[in-house]
Amino acid sequence: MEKILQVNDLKKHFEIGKGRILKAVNGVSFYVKKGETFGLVGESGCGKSTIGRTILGLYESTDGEVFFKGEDVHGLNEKERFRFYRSMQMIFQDPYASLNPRSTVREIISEPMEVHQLFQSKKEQLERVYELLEEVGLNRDHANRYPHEFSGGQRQRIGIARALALNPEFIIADEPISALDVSVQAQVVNLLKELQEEKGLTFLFIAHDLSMVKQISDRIGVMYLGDMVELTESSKLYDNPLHPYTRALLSAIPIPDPDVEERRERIILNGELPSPIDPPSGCVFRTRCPMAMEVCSLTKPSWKEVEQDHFVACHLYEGNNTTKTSPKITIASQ
Amino acid sequence: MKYTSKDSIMPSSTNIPDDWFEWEQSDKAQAEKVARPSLSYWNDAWKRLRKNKLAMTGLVFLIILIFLAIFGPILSPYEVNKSDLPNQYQEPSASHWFGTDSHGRDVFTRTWFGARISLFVGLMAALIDVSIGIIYGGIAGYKGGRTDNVMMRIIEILYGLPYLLVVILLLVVLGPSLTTIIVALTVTGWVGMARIVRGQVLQIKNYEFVLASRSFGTKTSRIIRRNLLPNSMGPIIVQMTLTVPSAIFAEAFLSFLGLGIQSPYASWGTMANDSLGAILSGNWWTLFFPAFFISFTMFAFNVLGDGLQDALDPKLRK
Amino acid sequence: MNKGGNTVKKFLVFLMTVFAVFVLVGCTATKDAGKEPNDEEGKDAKESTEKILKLNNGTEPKSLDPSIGFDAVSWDPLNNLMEGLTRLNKDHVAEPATAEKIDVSEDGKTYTFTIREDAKWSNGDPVVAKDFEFAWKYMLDPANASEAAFLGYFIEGAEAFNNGEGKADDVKVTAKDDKTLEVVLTAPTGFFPDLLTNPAFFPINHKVAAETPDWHAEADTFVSNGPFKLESWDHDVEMVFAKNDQYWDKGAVKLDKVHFAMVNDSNTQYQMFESGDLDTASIPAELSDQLIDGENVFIGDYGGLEFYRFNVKEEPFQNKKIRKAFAYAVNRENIAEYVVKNGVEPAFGFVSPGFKGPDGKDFREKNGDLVTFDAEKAKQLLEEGMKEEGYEKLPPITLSYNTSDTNKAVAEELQNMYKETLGVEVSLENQEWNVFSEAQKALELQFSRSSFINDYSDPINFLESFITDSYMNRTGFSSKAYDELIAKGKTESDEEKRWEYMYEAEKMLAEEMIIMPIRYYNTVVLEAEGVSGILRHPVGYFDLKYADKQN
Amino acid sequence: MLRYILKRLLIMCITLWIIVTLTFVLMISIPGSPFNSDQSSNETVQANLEKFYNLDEPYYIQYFQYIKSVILFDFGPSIKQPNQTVNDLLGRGFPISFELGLITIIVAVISGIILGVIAALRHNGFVDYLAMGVAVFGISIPNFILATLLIQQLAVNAEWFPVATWSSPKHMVLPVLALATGPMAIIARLTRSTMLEVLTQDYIKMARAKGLSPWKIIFKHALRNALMPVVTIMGTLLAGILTGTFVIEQIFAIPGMGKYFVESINHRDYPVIMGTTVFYSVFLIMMLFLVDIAYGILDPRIKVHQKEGE
Amino acid sequence: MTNILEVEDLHVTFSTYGGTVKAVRGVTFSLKQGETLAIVGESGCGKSVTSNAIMRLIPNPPGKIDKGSIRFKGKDLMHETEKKMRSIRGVDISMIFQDPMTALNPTLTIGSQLMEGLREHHKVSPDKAKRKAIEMMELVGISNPAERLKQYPHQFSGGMRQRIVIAMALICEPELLIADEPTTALDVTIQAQILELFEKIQKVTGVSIILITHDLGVVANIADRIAVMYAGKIIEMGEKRDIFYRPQHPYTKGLLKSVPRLDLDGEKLTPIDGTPPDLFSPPKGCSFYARCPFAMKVCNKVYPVQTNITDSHHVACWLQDERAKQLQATLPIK
Repeated sequence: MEKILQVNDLKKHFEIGKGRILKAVNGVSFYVKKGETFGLVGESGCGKSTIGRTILGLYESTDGEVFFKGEDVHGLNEKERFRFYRSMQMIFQDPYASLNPRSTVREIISEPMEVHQLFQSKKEQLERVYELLEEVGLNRDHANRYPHEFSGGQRQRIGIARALALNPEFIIADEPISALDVSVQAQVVNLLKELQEEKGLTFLFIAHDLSMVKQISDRIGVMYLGDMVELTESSKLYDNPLHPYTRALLSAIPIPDPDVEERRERIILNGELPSPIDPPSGCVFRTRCPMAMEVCSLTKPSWKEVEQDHFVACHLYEGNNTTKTSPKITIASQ
Repeated sequence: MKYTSKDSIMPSSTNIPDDWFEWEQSDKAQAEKVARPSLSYWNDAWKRLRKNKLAMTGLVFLIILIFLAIFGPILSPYEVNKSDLPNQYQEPSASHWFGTDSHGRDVFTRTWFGARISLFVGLMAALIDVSIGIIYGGIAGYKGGRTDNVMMRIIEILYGLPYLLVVILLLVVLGPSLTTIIVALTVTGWVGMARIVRGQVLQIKNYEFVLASRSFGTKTSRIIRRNLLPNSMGPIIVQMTLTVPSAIFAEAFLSFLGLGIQSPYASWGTMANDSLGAILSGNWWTLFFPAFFISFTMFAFNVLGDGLQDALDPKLRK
Repeated sequence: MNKGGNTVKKFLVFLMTVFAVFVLVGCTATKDAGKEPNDEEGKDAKESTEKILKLNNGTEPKSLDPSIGFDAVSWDPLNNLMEGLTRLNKDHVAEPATAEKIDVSEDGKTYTFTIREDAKWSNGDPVVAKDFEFAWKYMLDPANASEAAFLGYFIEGAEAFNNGEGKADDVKVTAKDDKTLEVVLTAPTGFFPDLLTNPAFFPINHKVAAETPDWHAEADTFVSNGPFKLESWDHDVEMVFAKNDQYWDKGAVKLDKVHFAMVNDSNTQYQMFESGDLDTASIPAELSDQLIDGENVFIGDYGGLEFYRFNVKEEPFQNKKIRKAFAYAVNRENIAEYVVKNGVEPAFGFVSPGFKGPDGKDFREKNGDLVTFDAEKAKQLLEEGMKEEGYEKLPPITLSYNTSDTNKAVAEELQNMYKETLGVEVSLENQEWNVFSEAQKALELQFSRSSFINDYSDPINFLESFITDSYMNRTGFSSKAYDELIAKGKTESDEEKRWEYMYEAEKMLAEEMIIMPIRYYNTVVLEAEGVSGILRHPVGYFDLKYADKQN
Repeated sequence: MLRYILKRLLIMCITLWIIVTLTFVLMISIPGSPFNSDQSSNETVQANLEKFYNLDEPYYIQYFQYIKSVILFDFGPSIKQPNQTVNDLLGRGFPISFELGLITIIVAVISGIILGVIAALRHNGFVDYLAMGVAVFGISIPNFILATLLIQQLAVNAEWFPVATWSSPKHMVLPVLALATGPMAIIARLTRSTMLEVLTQDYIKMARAKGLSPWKIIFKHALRNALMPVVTIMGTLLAGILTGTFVIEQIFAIPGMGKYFVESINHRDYPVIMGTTVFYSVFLIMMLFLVDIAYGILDPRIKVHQKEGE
Repeated sequence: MTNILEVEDLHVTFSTYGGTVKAVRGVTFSLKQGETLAIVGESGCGKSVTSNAIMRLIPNPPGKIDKGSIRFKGKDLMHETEKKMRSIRGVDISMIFQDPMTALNPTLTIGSQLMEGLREHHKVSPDKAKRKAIEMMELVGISNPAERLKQYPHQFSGGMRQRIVIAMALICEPELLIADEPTTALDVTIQAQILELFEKIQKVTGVSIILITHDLGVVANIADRIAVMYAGKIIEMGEKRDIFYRPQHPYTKGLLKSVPRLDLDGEKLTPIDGTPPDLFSPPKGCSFYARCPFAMKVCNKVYPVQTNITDSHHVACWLQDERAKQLQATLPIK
């Protein structure tokens, strides 16, 4: 399948004064195929949202390339960039903060259309707003209401309608469900799925919740502290997680089944995420890794395809160690 | 446990007709219904404000004040500046409701002429403060970083300059007039507003909806116009309600320094200042009425401002 | 919510009551404002046998260096600390003081002063002629930039020295010996002894000044030769004078101490008087009606005039008749009585009352009323004037005054009067003093407020202001005839004649009406019970030499 | 930290330089001279005076003289009071004004905070309205009216306090009262609104859930946070009080420096104008700087040297 | 075992500008000594209000406990004086809030915030308080406690802060701990740590816990009993396994189906459509009526009576009515 988006060694560093640099994204490469959903997971502060924003150009990248349909996105001139927004859109995390509280739903949804002057007449534009509202499961009565009158799930659907307004091919969904109640999360995820089928959309789905990402994604990349640590197809990631961080992440997710839960052994990670201003040397995960070796602090593990379509960056899989299955490791439960 | 007795609860259900136990088509629209009546931000704010008795008192008072400023002098048979020396310092009476002043002029008439000037000065100063403040604060806040830093230093410099020197220079350059007073009041008056707008913009520009707007290529000017300003409006309006009375007040202070409104016209400030000796002499009415209306206007604007602050504060909205 | 509404109502009522009570009590409680100073103060004073008079100097004196302190706030203290060759007596006439004897030469140009043997400085040094020579030359030295220097121009060589063309040695002030001072004037000057009462001509202890050039800056180095000495000087706060035991006439001095406070707010100083913190006070204008007729009020002349200058270079005041019309349209009695108050006299002439001529008559009385309120005449004059100039309508007129409450009140009243009597709309403009004063000097103002306070006790002091090119002219007026009259008025040695010239000069002013008198200044002082003997001269400074305070 | 302070100092110097320059330009552009008075005078005298004070020099030389005097902090003698140098005047007046200002600000802060806290705790109740009424009243009444009123009522009529001057604690009561009312009102309102906001914070709920006494919650948890905005306005408030002392010092005959702000300008006493302006600006800038540091101390989240980038 | 807490027919309302919100509309439940009760429900269902009401921490105005009784160890808390309540708060009943970022006072050191509760209630010496604080810090797994007592909240990460909040809640050794969404704001790996910590603490101290959450997965492991709340009422309550394996209420069922399960493949999420009702004007009948796939006429008209499936399993749903059971054959949705 066609690679609609290709990200090569993307870096985004923020200067936070006095020459200190926050390395939010530190050399990440991946691609997204047309029509698929690529999931990007990791804990807060791992740089996943920064990637999304950098791809769209809300942040200037420090280094690396982003190709969208073969075109270098960051090399676009102003006019081309303006057109580029029509093919790539974004859904935001916080349904409360991402809608202008002083605008009606209609104004919010029609804003991108107005900016891009999609319609000549107000009437056509309004029709389109109604259409979009219905597409996301709301109705036209809602058009003249204000965001604060809606529940979180409804607001997020308004945000989706806005993202769809320009008929984009590619949508970056930046943690669209993490601020929602569990029961509502499913609504939004299902809606996104339906829209994808209907319109052939491509999603970059950013989340910290692996279980939901698994539901929706075809392939998943796992990030930790600005680095991509593992990337593979969704099912493979669950069946055969290679990176210790991925495993810890998977084991941490609660399963709504008391019996399963009781049997389950959890890998409890020690400590907290280190500061991205002063990340650990070598492998960034080593400070919390239950299997850290000496080499981990010395060199950064390379980004390696250990089996087809399964990439990982971990010293456990360096050199001859590239077996199909993961090495037997005993995890000391805390 | 209170849940034990099954019988104690069940009987009620036996009263229910059997045919109520029938499937009903679930209505999707019903499930998405938004029950609350639709209210725009301003409608809602107005509703809140109306419930605030104190703020409404302030508002009503201001309306009466404006009404009187317009029609008050018409009610009076006296000319505003016509002096009648032998009749000076008449106590309030049926013929002179607020008494007469040192020139024998009718204090009632002068009070409402003074109201016109005071309110005009206050409103104009507030308007100018708002305009400059929005532009200055908006730019400083939106650009941020070095620009912001330099712009804030300029404000510091403005504070450091001897204000009186500036005012005198203004008087020399522009000549004494209403315009000069308004300019003198706004020379540093806009700073407070600029700070507020800057603070608001600094905060709001990081909100996701601004990012969202940028995410489809919206131009900066439109973002400021459509996103930043409407959301800063609450504090701006509140600040404005506070600027009006403080401008009226500052004008009174200028008149204490002798830089007030041109004679023979008087603002409340000059009237009060001219009659300061009334505290000693017992001609209380010459001081009381202008001072009372300054104070009450301050009061009215302030309670209205406080009320608006509550009414416009998005934090109280859920 | 209902409850809330009630509280609001209650609160509003409360607020209004508080406000009303505050202001009402504040104002009405003082209807008896003229009450006696309270007794407590008297008790305090009884405890000590010292007689201490508590006065207010308003502000810190500019300087107690007699050559530099050229303003009222310096003169008052200086006149009581020091003494010149002459001193004004109880009838406001200059008589020998430090000088025992004054000899005038035939031509009236050379004065020889003999200084008292017993004249001493407060440090015990004798007062010598050299002290005067030193002081006067010090004043005239351009390097010292004395504002009073021009007063010395009557002395030969003084002007040249002061403007940098001459030398100190050429100034004809000579200490012939310790007790003899000879002064040669450029022309006979009948009022020279009067002039000498000005602190600018006070002596400086030249020995002390040689040792301590800043002798006058602090109390501990200050030496005086007058009735009092400077005991302490807390800058900006208070000066304390004590009786000077070295003073030649110390027997006449009754007070032991004088405290000068520096309170620059007319309400406050009155309130301090009321509370007994001050023994004298001026009357705030608002209280005038209640207080002016009290027994404890001293009202006296004060040599000065408030007037308005017409700018004769600007339309329409190039026309004499229009100027006169404006002068006749003013009801000065009303302004004095209702606006300025405090017992001031309306000015129907230019030279203020209080100058006695050689015949013992007051200048003012002798020369009579020169301008009055006459609406008909004013209207007629205006009509004529306008016809002369061919005006259909008067050009716009702006009346300017320097910012002050009283000036404003007067200006507003003038505006009213012009509208009423002449039907002329005059617009008002107030300016900050310095701006105003510059503009007036530069003849940029059309019709502007002025005042004149005499520096010495002679009408010429005022009249000479309006000679051509005088620094004080500021009207654009220039008349050879007037200049000549003034020149004669200054140099004529026959006093009778000299006064005639001055009468004529004043009449000429009235005829030309380049300035329009409003009112004379006066001195109105509240004096606490028991205070007596304070001399208040029409010109300048008060004298505490004979003052007393009974308890 | 040291680097930060040095940087701030450099910025202060630049700010000060601009202020000095602008003040100079203002001074020479307004008409008038220090020697205008109703007293008689003549040209020679005026010329001598101008020469004496170097006012006959070209402007650029005068400008450099001022710059020099600012650097040396020596402004020479006052023109109005030639026996006094500007430094004498400031050295005498400032301690008194500072004392008055300091007592005022202490009174205003303490009473303002108490009023604000009480109002916030009784939000929308009678006490709230009362406290805010007092506060609004405080803002509403011009201090020159208040001062005269206080003297008349409490000094002359009631004889509780002396009328004027500045010599004993008793003398301080009325001027402080007159001067503190306005700032007190401002602080009270500010405290109330931030207090209301702070009281809704989770950590207050947490403190209540811990069973802490209301006083402990208010003083330890709420007030400290509610005071931040009060601290931020403190710099400008103090500067305002310092200039506002003009009126009060005049009315109460307090020998502070307040009068120089106005009188030096009225008299065109150039050295004093420059001296007070520089002194005031330095004071103000230092205050703003101290406020920044105080802010950093009160709020551990803010490291002072990080603040510029906010 | 004795009931440590009994809540009966609790009603809480909030008066706002927009009208009166009936946040809790008759909640009844009890808690046994040493037990963990989970209260599950979507945001706005009244679960937090219920917990605040137990602590008598409803801000009044605008909130008000209209009626009901709260008995803690037999004492009626509803009628205790405020002073008495203060001696109960933190000592007998403690509370943990949702957002650890805001629950700590940013201007006070951790140490002083930890110790103040202890010093307030037990009047211990500063030294002793410090020792106890260090002990608690160790208990919740913070290394270097003596050092860290001097630090400020902003110097801690979110997970650490939540541990501190827990330590704070436990320092006076309360018998009941109310945890209001203690993990919602945290990353999954941290959530796992915190849940682990709860289990440990209960083992060590025997404290009874009320855990409030919107995530059924979270409670599968930790809870003994579960109460499901919807629109201000408990609609189903039972032992953990009753709720997970034998849910009776359509809402409970929906909730379970809308949560993705990591351990199962290919299962499609079934979201609960729609949005919870506005509590300004709660419906007369069953509040779930509008979203219920099994809604009957009666549901809109009369609030369902409580049915006790077993002694410990109760549900409020008309489907339990005999007459409804006859309808089962004609289920509208399979």
